[in-house]
Amino acid sequence: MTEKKTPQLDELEKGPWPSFVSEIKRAAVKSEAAKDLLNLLERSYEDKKGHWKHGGIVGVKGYGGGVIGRYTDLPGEFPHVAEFHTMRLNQPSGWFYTTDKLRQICDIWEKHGSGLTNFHGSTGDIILLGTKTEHLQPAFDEYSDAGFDLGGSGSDLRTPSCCVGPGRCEHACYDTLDMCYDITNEFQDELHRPMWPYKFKIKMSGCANDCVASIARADCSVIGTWRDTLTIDQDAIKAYAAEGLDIQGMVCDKCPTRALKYDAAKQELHVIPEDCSRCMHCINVLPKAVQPGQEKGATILLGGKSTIVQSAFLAWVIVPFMKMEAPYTEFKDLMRRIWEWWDENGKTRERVGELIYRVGMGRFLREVGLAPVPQMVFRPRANPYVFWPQDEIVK
Amino acid sequence: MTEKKTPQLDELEKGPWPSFVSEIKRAAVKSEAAKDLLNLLERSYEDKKGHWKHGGIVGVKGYGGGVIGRYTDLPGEFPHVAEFHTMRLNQPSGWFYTTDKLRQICDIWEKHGSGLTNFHGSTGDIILLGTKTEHLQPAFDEYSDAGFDLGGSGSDLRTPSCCVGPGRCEHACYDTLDMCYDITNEFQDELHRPMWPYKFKIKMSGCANDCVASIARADCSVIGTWRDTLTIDQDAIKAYAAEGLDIQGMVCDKCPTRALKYDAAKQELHVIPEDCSRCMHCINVLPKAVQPGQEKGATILLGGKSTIVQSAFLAWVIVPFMKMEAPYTEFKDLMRRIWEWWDENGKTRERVGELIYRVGMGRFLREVGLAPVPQMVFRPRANPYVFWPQDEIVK
Amino acid sequence: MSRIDAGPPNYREMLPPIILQNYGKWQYHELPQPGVLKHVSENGSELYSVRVGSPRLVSIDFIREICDLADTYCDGYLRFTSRNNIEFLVGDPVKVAPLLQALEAKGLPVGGTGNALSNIVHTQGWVHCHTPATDASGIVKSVMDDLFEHFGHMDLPAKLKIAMACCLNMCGAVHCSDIAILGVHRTPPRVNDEIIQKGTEIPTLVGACPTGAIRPNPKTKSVVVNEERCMYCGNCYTMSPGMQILDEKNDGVAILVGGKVSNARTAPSFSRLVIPFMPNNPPRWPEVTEAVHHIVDVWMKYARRGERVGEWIERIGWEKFFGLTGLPFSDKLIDDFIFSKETFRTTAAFKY
Amino acid sequence: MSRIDAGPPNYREMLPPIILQNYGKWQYHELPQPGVLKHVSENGSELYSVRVGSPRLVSIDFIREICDLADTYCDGYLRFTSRNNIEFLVGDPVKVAPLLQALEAKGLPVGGTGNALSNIVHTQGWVHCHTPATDASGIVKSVMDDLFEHFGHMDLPAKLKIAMACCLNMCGAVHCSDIAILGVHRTPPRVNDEIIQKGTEIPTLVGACPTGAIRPNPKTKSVVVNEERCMYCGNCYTMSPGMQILDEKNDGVAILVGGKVSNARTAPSFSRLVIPFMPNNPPRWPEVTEAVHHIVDVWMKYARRGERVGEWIERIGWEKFFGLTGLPFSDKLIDDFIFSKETFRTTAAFKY
Ligand code: SRM
Ligand code: SRM
Ligand code: SRM
Ligand code: SRM
Ligand code: SF4
Ligand code: SF4
Ligand code: SF4
Ligand code: SF4
Ligand code: SF4
Ligand code: SF4
Ligand code: SF4
Ligand code: SF4
Repeated sequence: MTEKKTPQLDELEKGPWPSFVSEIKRAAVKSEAAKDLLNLLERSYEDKKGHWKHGGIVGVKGYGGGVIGRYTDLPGEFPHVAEFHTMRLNQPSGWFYTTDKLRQICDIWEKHGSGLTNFHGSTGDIILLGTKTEHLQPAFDEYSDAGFDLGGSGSDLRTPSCCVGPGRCEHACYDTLDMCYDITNEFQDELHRPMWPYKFKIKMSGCANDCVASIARADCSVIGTWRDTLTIDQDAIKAYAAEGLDIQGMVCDKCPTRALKYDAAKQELHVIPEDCSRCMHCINVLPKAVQPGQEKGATILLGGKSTIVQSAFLAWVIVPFMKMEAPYTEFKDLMRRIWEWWDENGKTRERVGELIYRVGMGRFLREVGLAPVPQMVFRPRANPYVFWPQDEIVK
Repeated sequence: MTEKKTPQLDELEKGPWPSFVSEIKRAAVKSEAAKDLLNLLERSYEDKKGHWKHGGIVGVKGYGGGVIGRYTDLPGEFPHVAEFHTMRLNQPSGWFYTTDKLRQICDIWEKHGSGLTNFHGSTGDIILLGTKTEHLQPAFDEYSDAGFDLGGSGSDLRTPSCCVGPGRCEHACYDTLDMCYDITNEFQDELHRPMWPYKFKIKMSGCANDCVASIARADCSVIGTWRDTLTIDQDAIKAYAAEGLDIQGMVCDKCPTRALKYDAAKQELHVIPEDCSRCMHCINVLPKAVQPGQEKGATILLGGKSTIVQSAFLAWVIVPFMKMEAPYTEFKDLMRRIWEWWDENGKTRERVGELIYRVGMGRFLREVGLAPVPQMVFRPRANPYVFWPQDEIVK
Repeated sequence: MSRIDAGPPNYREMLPPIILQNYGKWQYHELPQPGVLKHVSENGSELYSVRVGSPRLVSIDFIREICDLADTYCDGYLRFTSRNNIEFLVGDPVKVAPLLQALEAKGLPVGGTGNALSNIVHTQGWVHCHTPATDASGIVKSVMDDLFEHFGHMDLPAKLKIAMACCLNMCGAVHCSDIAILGVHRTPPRVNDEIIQKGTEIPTLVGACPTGAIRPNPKTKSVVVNEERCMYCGNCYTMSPGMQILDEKNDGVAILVGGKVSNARTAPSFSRLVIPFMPNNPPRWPEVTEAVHHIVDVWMKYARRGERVGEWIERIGWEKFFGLTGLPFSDKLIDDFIFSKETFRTTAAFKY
Repeated sequence: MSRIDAGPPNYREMLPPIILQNYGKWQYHELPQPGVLKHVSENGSELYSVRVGSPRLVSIDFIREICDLADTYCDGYLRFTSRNNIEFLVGDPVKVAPLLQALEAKGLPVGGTGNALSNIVHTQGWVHCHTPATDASGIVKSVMDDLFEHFGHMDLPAKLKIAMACCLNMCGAVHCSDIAILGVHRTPPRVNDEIIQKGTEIPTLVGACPTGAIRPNPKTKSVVVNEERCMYCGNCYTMSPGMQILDEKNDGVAILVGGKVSNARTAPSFSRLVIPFMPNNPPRWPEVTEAVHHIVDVWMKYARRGERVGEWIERIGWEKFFGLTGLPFSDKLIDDFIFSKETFRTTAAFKY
C-alpha cells in the first residue's frame, strides 16, 4: 500500500504548541493501527465528520466496564482501525508516577496497542487509545501484573480522582491522595461492575480552590475546609506590605464577605471569624501569612454533572462539615446510603442530581437520613408549595 | 331577631390601629347586610373557616366582568348576605378624588349596597363590598351617571393603575396619570369583555422606585427611566455635605454599579455615565442635588404575576427604552401584538409570562416583532440547546 | 342613563389647583415629620401631604368623615396611596398643624413615610372570599396594633413593607415584600363527585394542577387526587367548587421575608419562606404577631442604615439569618418545585 | 496472572523522597518564574515543580522521552496535573536550570502557572468518538498555538482556563470554564428504522429526549422525530445508533464564556453562550481561534487585576460585554430551556 498523504494534518505540526499529529506519526512508525488512525483522521478533516461507529460491548473477564469499544465505519479502507478500542487504567492518586511504572505502561502498550495514549482522560484515567478485541485480555493481564487495574465506564462508579493535596500543597485540609486511594479500593465492586441507573463520579479537592473541578464535574464533590478560624501571621503581613502588595485592594476589597480589616498604619490584618466563608481568597494571595484553621475536614456536595439532559448542575452542599480521616467510615456509609436510595428511585440514565431535583431535596434528606441545615441552600424557597408530612397534620 | 354577640371581633376594636370591625359595625347601623356580615364573620372566627361559597356569574348589561358574585354557605342563618356581590369601580388615575365624587360614591352605595367598601382593592379598583343581584344594574346605572365605570375581572384586561407621578413627584420620567387614563380609555373593550386565556394587568410607575409594585404585580410593567445621564447640582451636594450627610457611605458605596465618585475635599459628586444603571438610589438619597436625565421615557417589562401556578414571575425587560408620550401609539401597538400572540398560543388560564416561559422568549420576540438585545437578560443561556431556524441551516 | 365603556373619571378633574399649577414641575421633597411630605416645585409652591393609616375595609361613613376633613383643610381634595393610606393634600402650610390635631382627635394615625412601617397591603379573607386559609383584616389589625410605633416613627433601618394574602393566589401580591404573611392550606382537596359531574370541565381541572396530582376517573365521571403529590395550592378549588380545600383544623399562616420591588440599589426580589406554618388563632393570632415582631426586632438590631430586610439578609447570608433569629430551619424551607435548582448552595463557601 | 479488583497502584510508591519527607508539611509556595513552582516546607525543604505543556494525545515514545528527562533531573519522579500538563518534580534546586534548557531544546513549552493560560482540557473528537460535532485535538492545537505567549507569561488579569468538548455530552466539562469551545450539532437526528427495530428499546429512546421530540411509531416499530422540538442535543444518538446526528454540513463550534470552578471570591458558575455557531473549518478553524483571541484581548484590556473572565463580565454587566467585544447578540443566546426564567432581566436597572 502506498503511503497516504495528510496535508491537512501536516498543517497541525506547525506552530509552537506540541503537536498531537506528530505524536500519531511517531506511533505510526511502529504501529499500523496508528498509521490508519492518521489517515482516517485526515479523512475526517476532509469530510468534516467523524468516522467511528456507535460502540459495541467488549471487555475483559470479570469486569463490566473499563473498555470502550470502537469500530470505524470505513473498515475496508482502514483495516487496522476496524477495531480500535480504548482501555481505561485507573491512575495512581494525584497522577504521581515513577518513570519505571510509566515505562512499564508504555512497554505493554507497545506490544498490545497502537502506542497512543491520553495522559490523562477527562475523568482522570490513563487512556490507552486503540487496540483490537483479541488484545484486550492479554493487555489487561500484563497491566494487572504490573500493578494496574481498570478504571470505570458505563453505569458504575467512575474512577475517583483528587488534587495533589498534601503531596505538594500547603492548603490541603485533608489527605486527598490517601482518601482517593482508600475509597477506590473500598469501592472496587461499584467501580468495575455497572449496576446503577447511570454513572457516579467522586472527586476530591483539598480546599475550596477545587483544583480538580469537582463541584462541576463530579456527582460527589469532597472539598477540604475548616470549622474554626483561619490564622494570620502578622509578621508575614508586614513583609507583604513591605514588598508593596496592595493588601486593602487585592485582599480585603475582594473578600466576598468583607470579613477582613486591614490596619494600614499598624500593617495588621484581622478577620471577623463568624463572617468568613472560607473561600480561600486571602490565603491564595497571602500564602505566607494566612493559613486555614486547625479543625480541618471537608464539605460534601452532591449532584454535579454536565449539561445532558436536564441542564448542567453544580454540586450542592449536603454535609457542611465532616471530619475526613482514615478509614473514612462516615463518608463511605453516606455514599452507600445515597447509592441505595438512588438505585431504588432513579430512572435509567438519571444522575443522582437529576433524581433529587425530580423528587425534591426534602425527600432525599429524609430518606438518606441527613439533617436539613441552612448551609444547604443559598436561600429558602420563594414559593409556599410545602408538602406536609402526614404526622404533622391534624386528623 | 335578637342581637348576636361578637366577642372575638370585639377584641379587634381594641388597640391603636383603626379597626375594620368598628367600620363593619358602623355600616351595620344602617345595613342589615353589614349586620349579617359581622355575625357571619364572628362565625368564621369561631369555626376558623370562611363561609362563602364558590362565586356564581352575575353582572350588568353589556359587561362581562366587574362584578364578583358571592353567596354565603349559611343563607338560612344569615339571610342578608345570602347574596353579597362585590362591584369593582375603576378608580381615577393616581387615586385622586374630590370630596364631591367620594360622597357621590357613598350615597349610591348607601342606597344599593352594604355601605362597606375597600379603598382600594389590590389591583387598584374601588371595591364596593356586598350587594344583591337585583341591585347590580341600578347601582351601575347610577355610578355611570356619576361618571364612574366598572373595572376588570375575569380573563380580561384588569384595571390599569399608576403611581402619583408628575402629580406630586419630582422623579416622574413620564406622565403616569395621563398614560393610565389614556390607555384605560383606549382599551375599554379589552377591559370589560373577558376574551383572553386569562387576566392581563398593566401598571405604570414613573421611575425605577416602582411605587405601584408593577414589576411584581403586573403582566406588563411600565417603568419610567432616561436614556442619557443623570444631572448633578454641585451646590446642592455641598449643602448636603454641610448638613453632615455621609455621601461616600450612604450614596457612593451603595451604588450598585459603583458609578459615583465623591471628591470629599471638593465636595463634588461625579457619575460615570456609561456605568450608571439608573437604579434611582442616589437620586432618592439626594433629591435636591441629583435628577434624572433629560431624554426621558420608560422601560417595558412583561410577564409578572404571583405564585399560582408555575411559581411567581417578576416581569422582565422586553423594551429597554420607549418614548412615552401621548397618544402612546407605539405602546398600544405593542400591547395589541402581544395580546394577539398570547390569544393565539396561550392555553386556558395561562398568563402571558407562563406562555413565554413555555414556548421560549426567542419565539415570542420573533413572532411579536421585537429585536433581541442583551438588556433583556441578566446573562445569556448556560446551556447550548439552541433551536436553529431552518433558513440558517445548510440544506 | 348608563353608558357603556365610558371609562373612569378624568383624573384632571380630581386634582387640586396647586397640583394643576405645578404638574410635572416638582423639584424635591422633604419629610418635615413622620407622615408629612413636603413637595416643593420649580415655582416655589409647597404642597404638604399628610399620610393617614386606614383599615382599607371602611364604611361609607368613614369616607364621609375624611371628606369632611378634606373639605376643612384641603379645599375638598385628597388621594389614596398604592398601599391604601389616605393622603390629605394641603396647599396651605398653615393648615397642616390643625389637620394633624383633628386627626389625632379622631384617632386616625399619621405616619408611614420614609423609614417607617407603612400600611399592610392585604386581601379579603373570611370577609368576602371563598378560598381563604385565614382571615386578612384580623391579622392586619393585630400586626399593625403590635407594630404601631413603627408607623409613626421613621427609626427603622429602611422602609418596611409588609403584605398579607389569605391564600396562595396571593391577591395581596405578598411575594415581593419585606415581610409577607400568607394563608396556607395543608391538606389535599376533598373531591365532591356530584358537584364535579354537574359543572366542571374535567380536562381543564386536570390541567390546572401544577403537580399533576389530579387524574380523571372515567367511572365516576369525576376525578381522583393523588394525595402524595398534592401541595395544597388550591388551584383546583379555584377551578371547581367540587374540590373543597378549606380545612379548619389545618389551615393557617406562613411567613416569608426579604422581598422587595424597587430597583433602587438591588434588583427586585422574591420573599423567601422562613416559617412554614402557624395555626389560625383568632381573634389576634398571637403566634403571627410575635413572629413578625421578632423578625423586625432582629432586623433593627443588626441591619446597617439603609438596608431593607432582604438586603440585610443577603449581606449576612441566610444561614446567619436563621442563627440570629433562632427560627428553626427545616426541609420544608428547601424548594422542591420547578425552579428549586437555583436555590441550592453550589459553593463550598458559606458561614456556620 | 491477573487479579480482579486489585485497584490502582499505591500512590505512596510513586512519591519522590522529598515529598514523602515533607508530606502534609508544605508551608507556602512561590512562582520564581512562569512554569516553575517552588514549594517550601516547615522543615525548610524546597521542591521545584516545572510545569510543561503536553498535547495529551501522546505516543509511548513521548512518555519515554519525558521519563528520560525525569530520570536525569528528578531521580525518576514526575506527575501530571488535572489539566494534563506534566510536572517535573525537582528536589535539587541546582537541576532546575539544566532541566529548563533540556526542555527548551526539545521544544517542550514551560508555563501554565499563576495568571497564565493553562492547557486546554479536552476530549476525543474525530480521533476516537462516535458523536463529535467537531474535532477536539485540532482546535486545541490551533488555539494553543495562537495564544501561545499567554502560556509562558503570567501577564493576564487572572488565571485563564479554556476547555473544549466535541459534543454536548461535554466530556471536557467545559460548562464552568473561562472560555469554553463546544462542538454543536444543528440538525435533528435522521431516524434509521431498520437499526432501531434491531437493537433499540423504544421507551428508553423516547424517554431520552429532553424536549419530548421523539414519539414511538407503532406502524414502523420505530420512532418519529418532531423536528420543530428538537434542539440537537444528540442524547438520542447516544441511546441508539439509529438516530444519526452527525451532519458535516451543519455541525460546528459554539463559544461560551465566564464560568469558573474555584470558590475563591465568587461562587462557582456556569459559562454562558456568546457565539452560538461557527463552521468547522479544519485544519485550523480560523474563526474559532480569532474569536477566542479577541475575547482574551478585550478581557486583558478592560479587566481589573485579579478578575477572572466571568468576574469581569459580572462586574461590568453582560450588556457591556457585548458592547465591548462587538459580538452580535441574538435570540439564540436567550435561554428557552427549563431554567430560563432565572436568566431574564427582572429589573429596570441595566446599562445601555
Ligand atoms: C474519554 C473521555 C473524554 C476524554 O477524551 O477524556 C470520555 C469519552 C466519552 N464519554 Fe464522557 N468521557 C470522559 C469524561 C467525561 C466527563 C468529564 C469528567 O468525568 O470529569 C464528563 C462530564 C462530567 C459528567 O459526568 O457529567 C463526561 C460526560 C459524558 C456524557 C454526559 C453524561 C451526563 O449525564 O451529562 C456522556 C453520555 C453518556 O454517558 O451516555 C459521555 C459519554 C462518553 C462516550 C462513552 C461516548 C458515548 O456517548 O458513549 C465517550 C467515549 C469516547 C471514546 O470513544 O473514546 N460522557 N464524560 C473521558 C473519560 C476518560 C477517563 O476515564 O478519564
Ligand atoms: C379583590 C382582590 C383582593 C383585595 O382584597 O384587594 C382580589 C380578589 C380575588 N382574587 Fe385576586 N384579587 C385582587 C388582586 C389580585 C392581585 C394583586 C394585583 O392585582 O396587584 C393578584 C396578584 C397579581 C397577579 O395577578 O398575579 C391576584 C391574584 C389572583 C389569582 C392568581 C392569579 C395568578 O395567575 O397567579 C387568582 C386566581 C384566579 O384568577 O383564578 C385570584 C382570584 C381572586 C378571586 C376572584 C377569587 C377566585 O379564586 O375566584 C378573589 C375574589 C375575592 C372576593 O370575593 O372579593 N387573584 N389578585 C383584588 C382585586 C381588587 C381590585 O380589582 O382592585
Ligand atoms: C404615595 C406613593 C405612591 C402612590 O402613588 O401612592 C409613594 C410615594 C413616594 N415614594 Fe414610593 N410610594 C408609594 C409606594 C411605594 C412602593 C409600593 C409599595 O409599597 O407597595 C414602593 C416599592 C416597595 C418595595 O421596594 O418593596 C416604593 C418604593 C419607593 C422607594 C424605594 C425604596 C427602597 O429604597 O427600596 C423610594 C425612594 C426612597 O424613599 O428613598 C420611594 C419614594 C417615594 C417618594 C419619596 C417619591 C417622591 O419624591 O414623592 C414618595 C414619598 C415616599 C414616602 O412615603 O416616604 N418609594 N414606594 C406610595 C405610598 C404607599 C404608602 O402608602 O406607603
Ligand atoms: C497542579 C494543580 C492541581 C493538580 O492536582 O493537578 C493545581 C495546583 C495549584 N493550584 Fe490550582 N491547580 C490545578 C488545577 C486547578 C483547577 C482545575 C482546572 O483548572 O481545571 C482550578 C479551578 C479552576 C477554575 O476556577 O475554573 C484551580 C484553581 C486554583 C485557584 C483559584 C483560582 C481563582 O482565583 O479562581 C488557586 C489559587 C490561586 O492560584 O491564587 C489555585 C492554586 C494552586 C496552587 C498555587 C496551590 C499550591 O499552593 O500549590 C498550585 C499551583 C497553581 C499554579 O498553577 O499557579 N488553584 N486549580 C492543577 C494544575 C492544572 C494545570 O495544569 O494548569
Ligand atoms: S484544591 Fe486546594 S489543596 Fe488541592 S491542590 Fe488546589 S489549592 Fe492545593
Ligand atoms: S477566606 Fe475568603 S471569606 Fe474568609 S476572610 Fe479570606 S477572603 Fe474573606
Ligand atoms: S414610582 Fe417614581 S415617579 Fe412614581 S411616585 Fe414613586 S418615586 Fe415618584
Ligand atoms: S442611579 Fe443608581 S446606578 Fe446610577 S449612579 Fe445613582 S446609585 Fe449608581
Ligand atoms: S388571596 Fe386567596 S383567599 Fe384572599 S382574596 Fe385572594 S383569592 Fe381570595
Ligand atoms: S390543591 Fe393544587 S396540588 Fe393539590 S390537587 Fe389541587 S391543584 Fe393539585
Ligand atoms: S464530548 Fe461528545 S464527542 Fe467528545 S468525547 Fe465526549 S461524547 Fe465523544
Ligand atoms: S437530538 Fe436531542 S432533542 Fe433532538 S430528538 Fe434527539 S434527544 Fe430529542
